[in-house]
Order: sequence, then C-alpha cells, then structure tokens
Amino acid sequence: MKPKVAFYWCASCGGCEEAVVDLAESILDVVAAVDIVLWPVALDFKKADVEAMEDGSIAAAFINGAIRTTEQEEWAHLLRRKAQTVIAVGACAQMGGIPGLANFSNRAGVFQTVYQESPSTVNAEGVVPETTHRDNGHTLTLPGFFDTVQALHQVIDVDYFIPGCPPTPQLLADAVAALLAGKLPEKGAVLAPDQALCLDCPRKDTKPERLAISEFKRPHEILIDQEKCLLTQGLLCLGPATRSGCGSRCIEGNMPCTGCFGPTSRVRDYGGKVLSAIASAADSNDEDQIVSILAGIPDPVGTFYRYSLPVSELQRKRL
Amino acid sequence: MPENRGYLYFPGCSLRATGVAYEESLLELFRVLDIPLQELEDWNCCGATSYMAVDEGSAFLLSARNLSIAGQKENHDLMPPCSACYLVLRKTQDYVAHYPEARRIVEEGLKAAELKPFNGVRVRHPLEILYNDVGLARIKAQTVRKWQGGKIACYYGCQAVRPYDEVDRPHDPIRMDELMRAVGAETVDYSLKTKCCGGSLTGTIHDVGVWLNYILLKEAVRKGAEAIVTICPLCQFNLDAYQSEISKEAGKAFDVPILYFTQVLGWALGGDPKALGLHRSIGGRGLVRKWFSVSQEVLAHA
Amino acid sequence: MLETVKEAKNQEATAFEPRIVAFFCNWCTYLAADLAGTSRMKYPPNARVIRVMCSGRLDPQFILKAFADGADGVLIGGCHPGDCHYQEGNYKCLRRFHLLKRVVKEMGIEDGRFRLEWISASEGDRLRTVMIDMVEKVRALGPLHWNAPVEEVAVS
Amino acid sequence: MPERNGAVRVGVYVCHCGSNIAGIVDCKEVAEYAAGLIHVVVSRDYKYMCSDPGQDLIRNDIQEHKLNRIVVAACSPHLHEHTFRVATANGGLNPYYMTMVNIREQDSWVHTDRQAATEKASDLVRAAIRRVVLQRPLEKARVPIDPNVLVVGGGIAGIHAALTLANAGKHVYLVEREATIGGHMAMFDKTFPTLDCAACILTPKMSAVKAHPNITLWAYSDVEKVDGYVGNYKVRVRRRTRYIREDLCAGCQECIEACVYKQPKFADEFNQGLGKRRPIYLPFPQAIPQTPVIDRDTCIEFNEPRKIRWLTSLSQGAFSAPRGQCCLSPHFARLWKSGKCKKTCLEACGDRHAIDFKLQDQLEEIKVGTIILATGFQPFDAKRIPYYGYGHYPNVYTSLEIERLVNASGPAAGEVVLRDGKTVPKSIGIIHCVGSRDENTNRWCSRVCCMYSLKLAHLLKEHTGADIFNFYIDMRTPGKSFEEFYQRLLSEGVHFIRGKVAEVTDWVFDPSEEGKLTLRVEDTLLGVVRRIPVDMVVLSVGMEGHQDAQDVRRLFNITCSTEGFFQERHPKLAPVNTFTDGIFLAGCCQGPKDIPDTVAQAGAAAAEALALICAGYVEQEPNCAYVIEEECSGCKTCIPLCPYSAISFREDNRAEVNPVLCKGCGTCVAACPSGSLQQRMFEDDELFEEIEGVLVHA
Repeated sequence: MKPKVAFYWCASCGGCEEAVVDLAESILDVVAAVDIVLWPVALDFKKADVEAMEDGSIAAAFINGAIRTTEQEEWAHLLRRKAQTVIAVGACAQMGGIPGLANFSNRAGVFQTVYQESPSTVNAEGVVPETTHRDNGHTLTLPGFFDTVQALHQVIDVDYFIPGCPPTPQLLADAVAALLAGKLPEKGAVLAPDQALCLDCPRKDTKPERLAISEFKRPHEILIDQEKCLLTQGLLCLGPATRSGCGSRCIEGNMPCTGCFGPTSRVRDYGGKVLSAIASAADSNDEDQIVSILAGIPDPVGTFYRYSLPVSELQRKRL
Repeated sequence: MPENRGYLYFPGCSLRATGVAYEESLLELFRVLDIPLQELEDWNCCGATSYMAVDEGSAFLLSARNLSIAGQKENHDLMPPCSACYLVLRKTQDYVAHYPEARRIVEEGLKAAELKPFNGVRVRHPLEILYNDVGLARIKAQTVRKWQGGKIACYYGCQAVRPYDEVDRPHDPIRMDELMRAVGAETVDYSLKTKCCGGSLTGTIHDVGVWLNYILLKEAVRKGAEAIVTICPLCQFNLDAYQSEISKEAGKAFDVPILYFTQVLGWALGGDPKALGLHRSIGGRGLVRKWFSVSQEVLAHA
Repeated sequence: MLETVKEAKNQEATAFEPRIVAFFCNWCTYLAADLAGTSRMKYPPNARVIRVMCSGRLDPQFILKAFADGADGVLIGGCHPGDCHYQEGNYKCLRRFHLLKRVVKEMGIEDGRFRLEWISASEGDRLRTVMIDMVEKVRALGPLHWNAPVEEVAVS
Repeated sequence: MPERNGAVRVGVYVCHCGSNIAGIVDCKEVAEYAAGLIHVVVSRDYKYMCSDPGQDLIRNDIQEHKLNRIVVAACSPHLHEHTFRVATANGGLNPYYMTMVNIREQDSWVHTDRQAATEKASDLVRAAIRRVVLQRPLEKARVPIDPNVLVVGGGIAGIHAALTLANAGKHVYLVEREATIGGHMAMFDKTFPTLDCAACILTPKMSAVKAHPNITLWAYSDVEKVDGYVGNYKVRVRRRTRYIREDLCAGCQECIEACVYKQPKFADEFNQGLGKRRPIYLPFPQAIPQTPVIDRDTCIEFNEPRKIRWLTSLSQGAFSAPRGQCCLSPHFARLWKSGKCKKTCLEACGDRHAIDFKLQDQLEEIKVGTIILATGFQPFDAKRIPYYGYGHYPNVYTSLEIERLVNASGPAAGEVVLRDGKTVPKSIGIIHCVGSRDENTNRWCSRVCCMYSLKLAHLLKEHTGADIFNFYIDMRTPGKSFEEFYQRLLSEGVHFIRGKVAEVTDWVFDPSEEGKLTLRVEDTLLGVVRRIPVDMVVLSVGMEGHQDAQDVRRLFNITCSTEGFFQERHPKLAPVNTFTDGIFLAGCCQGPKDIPDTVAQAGAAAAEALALICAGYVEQEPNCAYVIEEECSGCKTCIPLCPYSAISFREDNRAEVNPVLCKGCGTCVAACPSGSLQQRMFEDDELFEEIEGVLVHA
C-alpha cells in the first residue's frame, strides 16, 4: 500500500503549490508512488475526513505558508497529529516569509490598511471581519486573526524544512524521493545545501577580494551588468548570507538575491548577520560618510528581514 | 562681520552719562570709517553693576531682553562699548548656554514677556571690531592726522578681557596698543593694563578706590606715559574724575589726560575735533588742547 | 525564561532597575572599567559587562539577542577612532552600529537604549559618567523586557 | 551542546580578596547560588584564591571531584587570568577550560549597594558557568623572539637600557631624534641631591654607547614605520643627513672653525638660545657621535634654492613685500649678490671628503623582537603663563636656561649674568610649580621641580652670592637624602616663601623696586601679601609629554594616559610594560621622574626585553580566527576587513586564516555572513551563552 501524503497551505500566496505543479511530468511519478490524502488547492477534501484518519496514518504532511489565523493553527496541530513527518515547505512556513512582514504591524493595523486605507477599498461604514456574525437567525463565523505571524515550527514540531519562495521543484522532488527511500537526514534539517549562494554564483569570479561599497544602488536605478558580481555594482545582493540550492535563478535573471532561502545553519538571526556583512563593506571610516553611504539602504528591516522577521531575535515590532 | 552691514549699537547708561565722550567719539569714528551703526531700539539696563552682584537672575533677565531684541534683527552683531555691558551680555549668553538653571530663568522670563529666544546674537566689543573687522591696515591707510602727542599707556581694565578672551588676550592684551601705534602713537609697556580701576569702589569704599587709581596713574607716569587711553567708561571716569583728589592725597600733582581709544582714533582718522567729546576731559586739558589742536572755544563750552 | 518574566513583573512592581548589557573591548573600555575600579569610582550596578577582544568582534546578532533576552539597554564600548588596538576594528563596529541602530529603532526600541561610546583605557571617569548617564536615560524610558510574553488574543 | 565536551563538571570559586570583594559582595551567597546551578559540582568561596592554598583548592578539586571546567570569580582577568589558568593546568586540565569573572574592579570596587553588587556577581558567575561549558581545549602558539632590540630615544633612559642589553650580548639599535645622544641630562649642570656633575657621570656612558660593538647608534634619525608583532617587529628608520658622513668624519671639528661665519650667529638650541652657533656645528663638545651637523636653514650653501623659491613666490604675488625691499636679513640679501658659499668647510675637511652637500636621507629597514620607548619629556612652555612674564621681561628665565647658564661649558662659561651680558644678579626669585599642580595648565606634580629648584638655589648662591627666594606651594622632597638636602639649603640662608606667585611685574610701588622685577605673592605662612623685588626670576617649569606623543603612540600602537604620557600596562605591577606585547617604556615618556628613577626603570625595561629574548619565544593567546571550510562559500566578505592581511582566498573558493598573522580581533568573524568564520576563545555559541547567561536566570 502506497504511503499517504498530505499537502496543506496556510498563510501563503500559492506559489509553493505552483512549485508542486511545476514538478510537471514527474508529478505523475509522485502520484504513482504516493497516495495523496489531502490537497485543498487541487482536490476536494474536508477537515472531517482528515480528523477521521488514524493518528500517524499519514506518512508525510507538506505544509506551506505561515500561521496567522486560528484555522491555520488548528490545521497545523491536526496534521501534526495525523502525520509521522511534517515538512515545512517554502519561506513562509520556514521563516514566516512575506506574510511575516505583517509583524511590523498588528491585527488592528492590518485591518486598518486592508479594510480602510488601501486605495481600492470603498468601505464607508467601516466594516471589518468579525469572528462571529449573526445575520437573520444565522451565525456566520470566521477564523480568528493573530496580531503576530508565526512560522510553522513556532506552532508545531516540524521535522524538515524545504526553503525557498518558492522552493524549486527539484528540491521538492528530492525531498519526496528521500522520503520514499527513507533517506531523510537528521530531524530539523533544512533540505538544501548548507553553504551560501556565492559558492554556486555564476558571477563569483567577478567579485573582487577587497569589496568596498561607496554607494548603494537599487535595481531600477542602474543598467545592471549581466556578468559582474551584483554587490560590486552597488546592488544589495544577499547571496553571501543566503543558503544555496535555488540554482541562483534570480542572479541568472540579472536580479540580486533577496534571501528567500534563509540563512545557513550557524546563523541565528539572518537579518543581523547579513546586515553585518553589508555594513562592513561600507567604504569609509568617517562617521558622517558612513551614515550617508548606509542611507542608500532605505528600508533595512524590509530588506534584511524580508522573509524571516517572525523567526528573527526580535520577531516582531514593539508597538 | 561684514562691516558694511554695520553693527547694532548698545549704548548702555554710561555712554549717556559719565561716558558721553565715549559715545560721541565712537559715533564720530564710525562715521569717518563709514560703518553704519544702528542703535538697538527700546534697549534697557544691561543688568551689570548692582544687579549682577545682588541678584544674578534678574541681571540675566535684563540683558536677555536686550539680546532678544537684537536676535530679531537680521544683523546679529551687537556692540556694547561699555565693558560692563559687554561682560554681562556675553555672560548671559554663556550661562544660558551652559547652565540649565540660568536657561530656565531666562526662558521663562522671555516667555512671560512674549519675547523670542536670542539665538545667533554675537556680542562684540568695539576694540575687537576695530581690530578684526576694520583692521590695522585700513586704520593705517586712513590715518590723516599722525599722532603727535605724548607717549600713551593703554589701559584695558578687567571686564572686557576677562573671563572671555574674544576681545583680546586675557592677561596681556595688546590690540589697543597696536591700534594706537597704527596711528603713529608710541605706547609704553604698561604692566598694569588689566589691573583694577576700583570700579564702583570709588563710590562705596572711597579711599580704597582712589588708592587703586593712584597706583595706576603713578605707574603710567613712571613708565613715561603722558596720557592713559581706555576702552571702558568706568575706568575712564575713575582715572579722570579723581585726579585732583589723588594729587592732594599723594602730594604729587597728576594732570594726565584720560582718553578713550575712540577719541585718539577718531581724531587720527580725520574726525571733527568738536565731535569727539574732547572738551569733556578733566585731567590734562592743557595737553589735550595741544595735541588735538582744539581751539579754546571748543574746550570752553564744557 | 519564566523566571525573568516573573522577575520582570515584580521589577516593575518595585522601582524599575534597568538591565544593561555592556560589550567592552579588551584594550580600551574594559580597561577603563578596571581603572574606574582601581580608582574606586562609583556608578550604578545595572550593567553586565561582556568582554570581547575588539568592538569589531560585535556581531549584530549579539545585540539583538541581548534585547530579545530582556536587556533594557545595550552599551558598546570601544577604543577612540584611530586608537583601535587592532587598527580599524572600531570603524567596522561603527559601520555596523549605524545600520543596526536603524533596524533596532524601526523595531520599536528607543534610541537611548542602544549606545556606542568610545572610552579609552585612561578614561575611567568617562566610563563612570557614561554608565550613570545610560542607566538614568534607560530608567527614564522604562522597562523594555522584550522577552515578556505578549498576550495573543485572536479575536477582532 | 555540553555533550560535545563530555559530561560537564564545573567547579566555581568565589574570591573574597580579603575584604576587597567580600566587603561589598556577599561571596558566600554567590557561591551558594552557583552551587544550585546545572553542571556545577563544587562551589566554594575563599579568602584569597590567588594565594597558594587558593590555587591548591582548585587543583585538588579537579582531581577529587573530576572537575573539567573551572570558574573563578575574583579580580580582573587582566590581573590573574594567567594565575588561574596555571592552577587549572596544574590540576591536569586544559587551561582554557577556565574562565574568570571580574567581581572586584567591575563590581565590589565600584558599587556600594551590597545586595545589588551581590546580584550582579551572581549574574556574571551564572553567565560564566554557561559559557565555560562550551569552551574548547586550546593550545598556545609559540612565536620566536628576534634577539635584536630597538631603543627609541637617546637620553639617560635610552642610554642605560641600550648599554644594559648590549652588555648582555644583545644587539641594540639606538635611535635618537637629535644630532647627539644625552638628552636633557646632558644639559644639566649638577644633579641633586649629591651635586655631582651631570656631564661627568653621563658622558662616559655616552662614549660607551658609541664604542659598544653591540650597539648601532643612529642619531639625527626618526622611526617612520613599525609593522609586525611581539618578537617580530619590522621597523623603518629615516636617518636625516648631516651632509657629513659619519664613517669618514674624524671629529676634528676643523670644518666648524673654517666656516665662512667667523663668528657664530645663530641661536644655539642646546644652550636654549642663550649662546650662538654656526650653520655647521656640534651641539656640545662631548656630543656623541662626534660628527658635526650642517643645518640646512642657516647654511649659505642651501640658500640659493631658497632664493629661487622666494623670487617665484614674489612673482606669484604670494608675498606682499614690494620688490627690492627685502624681507630677509641684509646678510642674506648680500649673499644673493655674492652667490653661493665658498665652502671653506670642504677645504678644511680636505681629503677626508667627509662633507658632501649632495647627501640624502637614508632609510634603514631593521627587524627587532622587542622595543623600548625612552622618548623622554618636553619642558613646560613658560610662555603659556603670561603673568610670569617669560618672553616679556628679559630677566625671567626657565630652569633649563639656568642649568646652561651655571654650566662651566655653557654659553656664559659658568658666569651667571643677566641678559645684558654683564650685570650679576643680587637677588633671585625661583618660582616652583610653573606648569605643574595648576588647574590652568597641568594638574600633575612634575616630581623633580622642588629638588632641582633647591639645587639651582644652591648653585646660584654659589655663583652669585645673591639673595635667593624660593616660592613654593608645598616642598616635596621624597627620595634618598632629599630631605637632608632641603635642610642643608635652609641652613645656607636661602629664603623660602610658601605661596603661589600671583605675578611677575615691573610696576614700581616703592622706589626700592625701581629697575627690578617684583614678585607678588601671598605668603601663606605669614598670611600677608608680599611684594618681593629681584633682579632675576627663575621659573621651575614642569614636565610634559612630547607634543607629538600622540603620533608616536599610534606609530607603536600603544596608549597615552590623558596627560599625554605613555600608559603603562599596570600602575604597580607592570610599570614598564605596555598593552602591546614586546614594547616597553623607560624614563619620562611614561611620567615625570628624576634620574635615579629613570635609570632604574630603564634597567627594568631592559630586563623585561631580556626575559623575552632569553625565553626565545613568546606564547600567543590562541584566540585567532579560523574557517569552517565545508561551510565557507568563498564570499570574500572577510578578506578586506583584516588589518593584518591574515586572510587569503584559496583556489578552491575558500577563505583561509594565517594563524601567525591573525591577532584575534574577530572583526572578520562578526562579518562572516554564513557564520563559517569563528574565533577561538570567543566562539559565537560561547558569547550567545554568555549573553543569555547574564540576562536569563537558569
């Protein structure tokens, strides 16, 4: 009998699901090899079906997305109960990802933006979501909305992580293969190489031994050289701090690395570390000059914690 | 500052009383130099003398008001010729900048009076202005009456040079000497140039005050000076007014002209002798007449 | 963890005593602190000093970690510019400090809680002054206690 | 984590340091608190941990209780870290399994609240325990010591240090800025309190330096660059040219006599400008080396190019003086008509050909293992106190001028006369503490002024028989037979007036003061203000660090105390060491001191250098950075950050740290974006534990 596999999505954009679909033909091998018991984005299952399953009866649950609502939290716990192995898929599940940037605000702030201030919103009577709403005799309910976004492992015990925004189909396929072959590494591992991107970078030979940045540029400001190391062009490429395994696709696309694969295993606070590396390259010993060079980085938190704010040391903004 | 823009002129009480000659000669000098002076409108007592001794707080407030008015002018160079005015105005700025208590008093006071803070005001003594802004070169160049009078002892007194060192070197000031030499005068090495003139002692502990002036006169004469030139109305008054009394006390007749440096400069640069307040001199009138070739009648109408 | 939370609580209950983590370089500021000691200068006991060889060793992660674990303030002490025992370490520290300061501030930690001071081995008195000043400023800002759990009520 | 180093058994030791710590910190409570923490097997408090019994305690516990980690809470690690590492090693443990907690300098000595201080101590101990658990066993690296020594400064300190080392068979490079060695001592006449002649005791040592086979003497030279580290310093020295070749010059000084200037006419620096010299001169008769110097600024030969420069500046209008009206002395103007110098000195030198106007500065690169700084002091500039009239009244002198004046070989051949060159002073006032113990100038006591003022009082009395008044604040005569010397002076009829002189002035109050300088002073013993007229005033100026002390300090990477004197490693226990290993201090560059103290300190500095040289190697803290290869991505972030270029980039895209070049600052480690650069003794995880430790109660 084929091992049972579940896919679930929490706070995410769906890109990780795309990655699964992007397995293309080889998805058939997967389907052939495993028995998919849950995949809301593609097939219609009900929560009750899953609840009905025996605990631990699912071989592996692939969960993408961050946890930001009570429903997502419940599902996470449910799947943890039913699955032998839980694999956090993608930057959101692993680190909070883009949704994690909401930790710069809170529920009230988010609602304010989404239901009041966003330019496309017309909401004169200021309706905001409520967890329960009575309407002529009927009670409608919505999941609760947390102030703080969390990564999956901050809510349940997670066995493995597949990084990326989204992960490459290759990484997914490898993970599944390893699962089937029972060749998964020790618990807690990130299923990608434990080295920074520079090692794989096609432009690595163009990076000078003594990098000194006197002005930071943003991609839209300059004509980016296709060959040269992006940092030497003054672009904030986070490759030096970011785990490899993505096949340096952004670099190939002539765009700097934004760090979606997260840090390597020894780094506790991705943002802090990459900040340190970047700031150290500021080409001045004069305080005022240093400040003005670094002013070329308009949004340090958004830049360095783009995918990892919820798992950073500070986790969220203190409002 | 750009001298063409001129200066805010703060007369203070002395220059309208015992020190009228100072004001007259100062105005004449700046006229000759073609540097506009604008009198600070609605100025009040600088807060020096009794106030500073009795109640610093109110002294600060008094001078703060003057500073505040000056602060609203776009010309921020405030020129008090009287050393006492200079010191208290300068001191007020300093204390407000460095002592929270003083700042509190002044800020509250100004607010109560609906006055603005006096940021950016520069308090500047005419000696330093003539030396730095006008400069020896121009003084030399504009000298039309080379000094023919006797040797001069330059006497700076205390308040203009201490504790602040912006007017001149605190212990051995030299700028007045250089200005005098610039117009051809010979100055003596006057070791008492910053010693005490008695200040208000002449009014309170009279004989001590007089005694101090006796020392100043005696040494100046010993050094061969025929006149003493001052930058401070109080110094000038003490040295000038008590000469006869001192002469009696000391049994040694003093008849020394006590001039303002602005009188000497004003005359040298071609100012109108009548406008220099020379007729107000008490000591050494003979010499004054001789040196400044001032006619009898000018002196007469004193 | 809970310990600190409890403690944090009853700290607020009683008079608030700021917890300050101080990272001092071995050659200047740490020695200044020793000198303050040998000179018997007195300053408040709120700081816990962690010695590193050079302010250049300071990984921003350390500062973030200190705040995350409940520090009300973090003080970095290094050699004066031009005086670094390792020639330029303090400049590297300065570069990181300015970027990190912005991050920390955006995360809602007030300026006064995170300071970089140049204190040479001979400036025991300056060390004392800085300590006193820092403690007072942080005391005025009140507790930070980042590690105190935030109540999550998931209802709108 | 702990498992990595096997089951961890920590021993904690809290030192009372007598009452130094126990007076404020409740050591017992701290020890008890520690006893309750995880991994702690033994926890004790003890009166003196650094004492033998204290160290035995550690050793025995290690064996008895199978301890494998040690935490000692005591004084600053800068004081006793080594002691306790040894104690740990004696117990059979790797010394780096020990960590120290500073609860004296940074706790008990600076705090007053017992409870708070105790809590602080407990926090720090807790952090140390958590840290020590992770500490790795380490070995010290050995660096060989180059036996050659560089001594900077050829005053009595440098001379004595150099000779001591040379006599021990070590090679010494002695570099002196001036044209001769001898420093200030060579200018002195007699030395207190014994009154033996300075020259008589100094010049033999100077010649010894010149003659010594183990000493390379480079006078008229500057140290320009210092690289490397203890045992292996690379130094570049610029030897300014004298235009006379030391190797060819026989020191006959005929060239000096032969100079076109029949009469010396330039201010003579060595004699404080009281005498005159020629453009080609020897600072003083016994100067070492005995090679004269040709002074560019005053030698005619070098003034031709100057003329050209001057004329061009004229044409560029940089100079306002109208043409023809020459701003230089008529003497120069004449020369320009007459053209270049006749070079009579060359003729005098004859076929020795020692003089060569084309000579250039020479650069010497040397390797030394240790360096002794003996750069001395500069006398306080008396002009900074205008009311004492120095530079204004001709007859106000500085003490150094008087030293030259009373000196038999001085400008006046020992004749003490006023600046008019004839009058012998009948009354002399000596003002102490000029530029010392003074809020307006220097706060510190210069230590020697009282004694040398007494000496000068004695000498001046001897030379002139004048009435001598000493004006002092306090008479400070600590030192062997110093007080006795003071008593002797009292009996010699010298007047002593206790009070700070208010001013030196020429204003006459009563006829007796006519033509004299009057000192106004409050006699604090009589409680009256006095006016004392004298013919001559002597200002006993204090000692300051050289004005370029800051540059020198940076050059050698050592620290200056706030007064501008170089800072010793420890005020009591390491007075000649600096915080830079292998660099030592001798003499007044470290602080004001008299000749005996200076010589003693120079000897000590030499001994410290010898200690290193004889050991042959120095052990380096194993705190250098290292790369975890399999995790390094070769991003090169670290490479430019290393001030010592210790990091190189390998073929296989990995960074590599050269442990010999690495000084262990850890700057690269903090920057490594993948955490694959680490620093021994300061590993990330150790520091994270420590941070958590001080904050989070276990």
